[in-house]
Amino acid sequence: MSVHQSGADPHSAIPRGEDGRTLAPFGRRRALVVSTRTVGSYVLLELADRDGPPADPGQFHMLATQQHWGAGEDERPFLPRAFSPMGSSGGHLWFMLEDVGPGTHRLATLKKGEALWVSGPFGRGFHSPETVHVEARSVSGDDPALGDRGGPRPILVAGGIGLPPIIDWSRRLTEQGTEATMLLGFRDAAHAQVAASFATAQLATDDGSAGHHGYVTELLAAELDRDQHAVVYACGPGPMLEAVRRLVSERDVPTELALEAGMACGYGACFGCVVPLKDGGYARVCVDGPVMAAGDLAPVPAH
Amino acid sequence: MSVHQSGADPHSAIPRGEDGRTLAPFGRRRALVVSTRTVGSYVLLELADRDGPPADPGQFHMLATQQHWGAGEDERPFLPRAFSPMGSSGGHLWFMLEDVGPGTHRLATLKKGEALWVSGPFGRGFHSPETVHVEARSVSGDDPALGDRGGPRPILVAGGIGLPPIIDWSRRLTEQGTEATMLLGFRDAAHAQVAASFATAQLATDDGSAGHHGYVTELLAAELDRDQHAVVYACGPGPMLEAVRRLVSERDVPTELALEAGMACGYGACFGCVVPLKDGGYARVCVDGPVMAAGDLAPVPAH
Amino acid sequence: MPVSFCGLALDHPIVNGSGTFDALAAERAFGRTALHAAFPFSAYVSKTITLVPRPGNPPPRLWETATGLVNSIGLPNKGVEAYLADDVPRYATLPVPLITNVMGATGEELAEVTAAVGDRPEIAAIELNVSCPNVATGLDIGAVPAELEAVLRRVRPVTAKPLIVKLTPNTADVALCAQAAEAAGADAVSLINTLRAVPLQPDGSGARWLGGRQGGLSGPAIRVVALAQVAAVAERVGIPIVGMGGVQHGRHAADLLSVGATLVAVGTESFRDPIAGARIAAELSALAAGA
Amino acid sequence: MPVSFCGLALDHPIVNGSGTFDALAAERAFGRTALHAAFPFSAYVSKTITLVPRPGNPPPRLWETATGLVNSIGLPNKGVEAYLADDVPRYATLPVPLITNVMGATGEELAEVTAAVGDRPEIAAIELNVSCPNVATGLDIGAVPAELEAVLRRVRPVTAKPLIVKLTPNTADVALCAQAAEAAGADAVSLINTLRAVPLQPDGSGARWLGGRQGGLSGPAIRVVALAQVAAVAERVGIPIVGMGGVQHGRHAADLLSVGATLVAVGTESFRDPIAGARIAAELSALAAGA
Ligand SMILES: Cc1cc2nc3c(=O)[nH]c(=O)nc-3n(C[C@H](O)[C@H](O)[C@H](O)COP(=O)(O)OP(=O)(O)OC[C@H]3O[C@@H](n4cnc5c(N)ncnc54)[C@H](O)[C@@H]3O)c2cc1C
Ligand SMILES: Cc1cc2nc3c(=O)[nH]c(=O)nc-3n(C[C@H](O)[C@H](O)[C@H](O)COP(=O)(O)OP(=O)(O)OC[C@H]3O[C@@H](n4cnc5c(N)ncnc54)[C@H](O)[C@@H]3O)c2cc1C
Ligand SMILES: Cc1cc2nc3c(=O)[nH]c(=O)nc-3n(C[C@H](O)[C@H](O)[C@H](O)COP(=O)(O)O)c2cc1C
Ligand SMILES: Cc1cc2nc3c(=O)[nH]c(=O)nc-3n(C[C@H](O)[C@H](O)[C@H](O)COP(=O)(O)O)c2cc1C
Ligand code: FES
Ligand code: FES
Repeated sequence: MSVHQSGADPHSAIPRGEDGRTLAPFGRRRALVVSTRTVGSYVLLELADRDGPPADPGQFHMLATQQHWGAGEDERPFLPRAFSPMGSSGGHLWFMLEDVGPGTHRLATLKKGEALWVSGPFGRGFHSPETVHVEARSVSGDDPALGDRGGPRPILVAGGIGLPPIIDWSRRLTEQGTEATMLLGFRDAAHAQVAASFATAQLATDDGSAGHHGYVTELLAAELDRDQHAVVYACGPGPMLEAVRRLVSERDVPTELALEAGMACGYGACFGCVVPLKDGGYARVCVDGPVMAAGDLAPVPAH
Repeated sequence: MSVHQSGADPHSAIPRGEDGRTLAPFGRRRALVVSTRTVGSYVLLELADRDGPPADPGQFHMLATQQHWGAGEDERPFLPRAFSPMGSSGGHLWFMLEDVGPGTHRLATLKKGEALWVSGPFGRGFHSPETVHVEARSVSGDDPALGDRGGPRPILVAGGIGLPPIIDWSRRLTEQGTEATMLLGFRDAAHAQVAASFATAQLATDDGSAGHHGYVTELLAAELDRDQHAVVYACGPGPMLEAVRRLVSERDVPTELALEAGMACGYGACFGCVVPLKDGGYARVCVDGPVMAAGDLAPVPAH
Repeated sequence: MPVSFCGLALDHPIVNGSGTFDALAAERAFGRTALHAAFPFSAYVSKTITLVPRPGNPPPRLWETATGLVNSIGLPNKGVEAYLADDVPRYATLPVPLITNVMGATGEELAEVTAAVGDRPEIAAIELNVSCPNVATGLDIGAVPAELEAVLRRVRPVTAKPLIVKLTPNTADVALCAQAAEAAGADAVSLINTLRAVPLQPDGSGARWLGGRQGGLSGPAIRVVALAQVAAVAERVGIPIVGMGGVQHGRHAADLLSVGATLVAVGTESFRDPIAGARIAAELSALAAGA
Repeated sequence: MPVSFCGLALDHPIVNGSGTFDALAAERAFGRTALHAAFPFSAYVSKTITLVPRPGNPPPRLWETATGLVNSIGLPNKGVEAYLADDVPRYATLPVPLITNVMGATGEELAEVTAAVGDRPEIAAIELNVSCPNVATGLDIGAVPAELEAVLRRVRPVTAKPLIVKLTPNTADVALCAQAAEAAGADAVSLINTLRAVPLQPDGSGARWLGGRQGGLSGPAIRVVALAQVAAVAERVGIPIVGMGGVQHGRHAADLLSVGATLVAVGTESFRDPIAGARIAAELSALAAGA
């Protein structure tokens, strides 16, 4: 595995781990809601997290509200919930949430000034296109396939609520002078609304109410037809990631998937968040991932 | 036991039980917060309870908030809580609360428009001075001791948060042309503040910061010295009720005590809310009380 | 959702847990008419009755947890004679069949109470509470399969009425106990009863809170434990099961049915909502209709 | 609040529950320096190790309840050989003593793992997880006092290190099991482990949620059950007790100590708050100072 963390901000003094990841402060800390906004089917949440470092794109935080976490209709949540920021800088974190259950519901109804418990950033984020390419091909950094553009073209694929880390990653790539191809899939136009600001992204919806009528993996297949030397980054629900995994493994495209899994702790303590590996056994999504090389994975479970 | 419920409103069609108590609608119902107000150490809560009948003074309701009941600091409350209204009419209920734990804390922080689950009115309320006298003395209704005032003088004794049912009962007595002597005991002036509107009441505080310096039972002893034919009604914490019980049993004064007990259900289902009886065994405060003849009781437990 | 249970035709699968709904007290609180018009359960299970009257435990008897209740009620009851004389005629006017729950400190005593109850035509079935401790071993009779079987072999012949054995959950393998009950001729088993629990005074003194020193945990906190035990029993016995433990919604009842229960009992939730049984029955039937 | 336990001098009474804190993963997430500087526990209990490597159960492995967690992790571990070679040297750099938790499918296997672990000077004490089911009876070895005693008599002689027996709570009378452990030479007992629990799919299909089919309930939901079991054990054995189950605050730890525990382990709460152990130790010491 690579020790290069391509998201690294060179002039920062943020503590990093041996594998380059941004380390989380030990413990949980209070953060306040700065703003909330509803866009289509999603809620955007901005937190002031003065005591936390900015996250590497693809890392995640564990969130719980300080008040009334639980005791709603079904009395959950009890444990904190994992969310990847769509951006983090200057002591602020930006999240995008979908209300799919009691935890996200509570978070989606937060009001300005309310307090959360935050821990993180946790896990391993995305790696640079060069790193992913070199790792996957087991070749050296001056592989001619890297071309003269300074590296393979990154294709970023997001399905639904998989969007936040993809946004964060695309912004970081842009900052580093790399333009990524963005392919975004949603259920319908209401969900797709949040993508309006990504003018250059290609859109697909399951019901055809916006963009391409069909799956985002169809857009990916078309892109890969056009470019043999791409590197793929994808985040989304299990079935979508599994479709991506199959496509890229058939075509042997270097790919990183940002996985989801039910989590209790977020920092490797419970062994609850596992995904099966190609060579047998399991990896913990929270410490070994959430970003993992597609080539290392067995079929991705639906949940 | 008497089947007269002296609190009865003669021109109402409210269903009453065999023992005269106002029956509760079967089930629990939603009620909305109309207003809240803090007075000294207490919170006054007004609910719109369109589907509930007015309570007999001394009856109680079980309350729980619809949202966020529990999952605070210690994650309780889980069960509803018992409260005696300080007034009920026209589909409104007035409560007075002291924040002593997670349930009362949640209720004390309710805001206008928030919803509660309400059941009740439950239990047996206060009985008329005549009834209490006749029952206690086992004499007929034309006992000469009843005097020419139409009945014995009611002395109402409240300790702290025992005030609400005492207020309700004094109002009802006044409506029926009987003026009661009111003796109110509080910890200190901050708690006594809520009694400011009862100009004619005698006040005692434990710390002497308002009214008589000492226990309200000292005021009661003095009143009983003056009047042999009084009937006593008392509500307050266990130790105070026990002091009243001893005093009135030494002097053989007909007395009703409105008891408290930890409750799970409020309607006789759990057998959890018992107080020991003089003749052995236990009575359920929620169906056999909360108002009980002092002469039937063993020493009142502290909780 | 009509259901047949031990020969009883019931309107729906929701009954009450013994000791969690007092129909006579509910008449006093809500009125007889209202209670009978909307009786929440398809059969009424009365609180545990013993041979001689018991006052129950000294207070406090209740301790609340975040999602449960610890009780130490101590089985207060007027004894079987007064129960049969005073209460049964009144329960007989309820719009649903009556199931009487009984307990005895020994097999002998249990047989005696069961026989007395078994004589009464108003009673449709008998539930045996076998959670009382054996004086010799200190273990609950119901926790030791062999002991349980021996007791039931003594009790089974004294009545022709359906016998439901209420198993204790405080055991190593509840399915072994259920098999013992089945072998001894039980017509059904019911579970779970409360989990042994000890709350302490909140003042930090370390003293026990409950007058009865220890109690039993019920409510949502034990729901997944109930599912485990009901599922384990269903895998090993053929007789019907009354499943209970933390049921609050139709979905929870459906879950117990799906792992093998025939009836579902509602206990603690009735304390929060007096008509919880009726609500849950309605939710269950809506789920069934939707499926 | 320094405390002595099985000859170990510990800074305070709060340790972690086995399998609920992975010090090596925590180094990756928080950094070695930060973790070691503020290590939350006064001793570190490592996750259960077995003779041969185990992958653990297929996902899903977690189910959340209102105040608890059901896990079906399935004891994934690299096997004792790799544990001793790779992990123990790293654990040895932690600022606190290391307690290694081991398990075996038979008494033989347990003795073998214990012997291997017992050879290592870095390991201060050994915790025996005896919750594995006996193939013959289907019951957990640890649930049957006689069987437990026989297994421990086999294991006890293989090491001179302190042996802590982690009892299963899924038994009729945990105090009998504790007595058996004491009789067989255990230096301490720890309890409670998780309560057997079965969550179902939320879709109403009745299918099981957990990849491992059944799991164990931990967290605040079981706190009063833990108090009952620790109190029952303390009344019957003289060896020290590590009490655990649902501890979230100093008050909960104090309660376990007051009914007879010498140490208190924190499990599930560490998932909600990575430094819960340190917070609870501080709260406990504040309570002690105030008392
Ligand atoms: C690394 C990572 C990053 C993520 N980033 C984001 C993000 O940026 N934005 C976002 O909206 N979401 C994100 N998620 C997903 C988010 O964490 C989940 O949607 C959230 O945890 C759901 O919690 P809930 O309480 O709302 O719903 P729950 O009901 O707890 O969870 C829904 C899922 O859990 C299952 N489930 C239902 N009941 C239970 C139960 N009792 N116990 C266990 N599982 C149950 C359901 O089958 C369903 O699939 C991320 C997840 C991970 C792991
Ligand atoms: C008939 C009746 C009428 C009442 N009327 C009023 C009223 O008008 N106004 C008013 O303010 N109050 C009234 N009360 C009292 C009120 O019901 C209690 O103050 C309330 O239930 C406390 O709940 P809590 O959650 O705030 O505090 P809790 O902490 O639940 O209760 C405080 C008491 O319970 C004990 N306790 C602590 N923890 C637990 C636990 N986990 N389980 C069980 N017990 C515990 C404590 O020792 C303490 O004494 C009345 C009570 C009764 C029975
Ligand atoms: C307050 C209370 C009293 C109970 N009394 C009895 C009883 O007398 N006999 C009995 O067999 N079970 C009794 N139980 C156990 C319940 O019938 C039921 O088995 C248990 O509460 C689990 O169900 P629940 O979680 O829905 O409450 C009682 C439970 C509670 C909470
Ligand atoms: C996710 C998880 C994994 C666990 N793994 C182990 C284990 O490997 N070995 C063991 O003896 N106990 C294990 N336990 C049990 C805990 O050590 C502890 O006994 C139990 O969780 C109760 O404590 P708690 O309520 O504080 O979590 C595990 C518990 C959890 C929640
Ligand atoms: S969430 Fe606990 S190990 Fe990953
Ligand atoms: S509160 Fe349940 S019987 Fe009185």
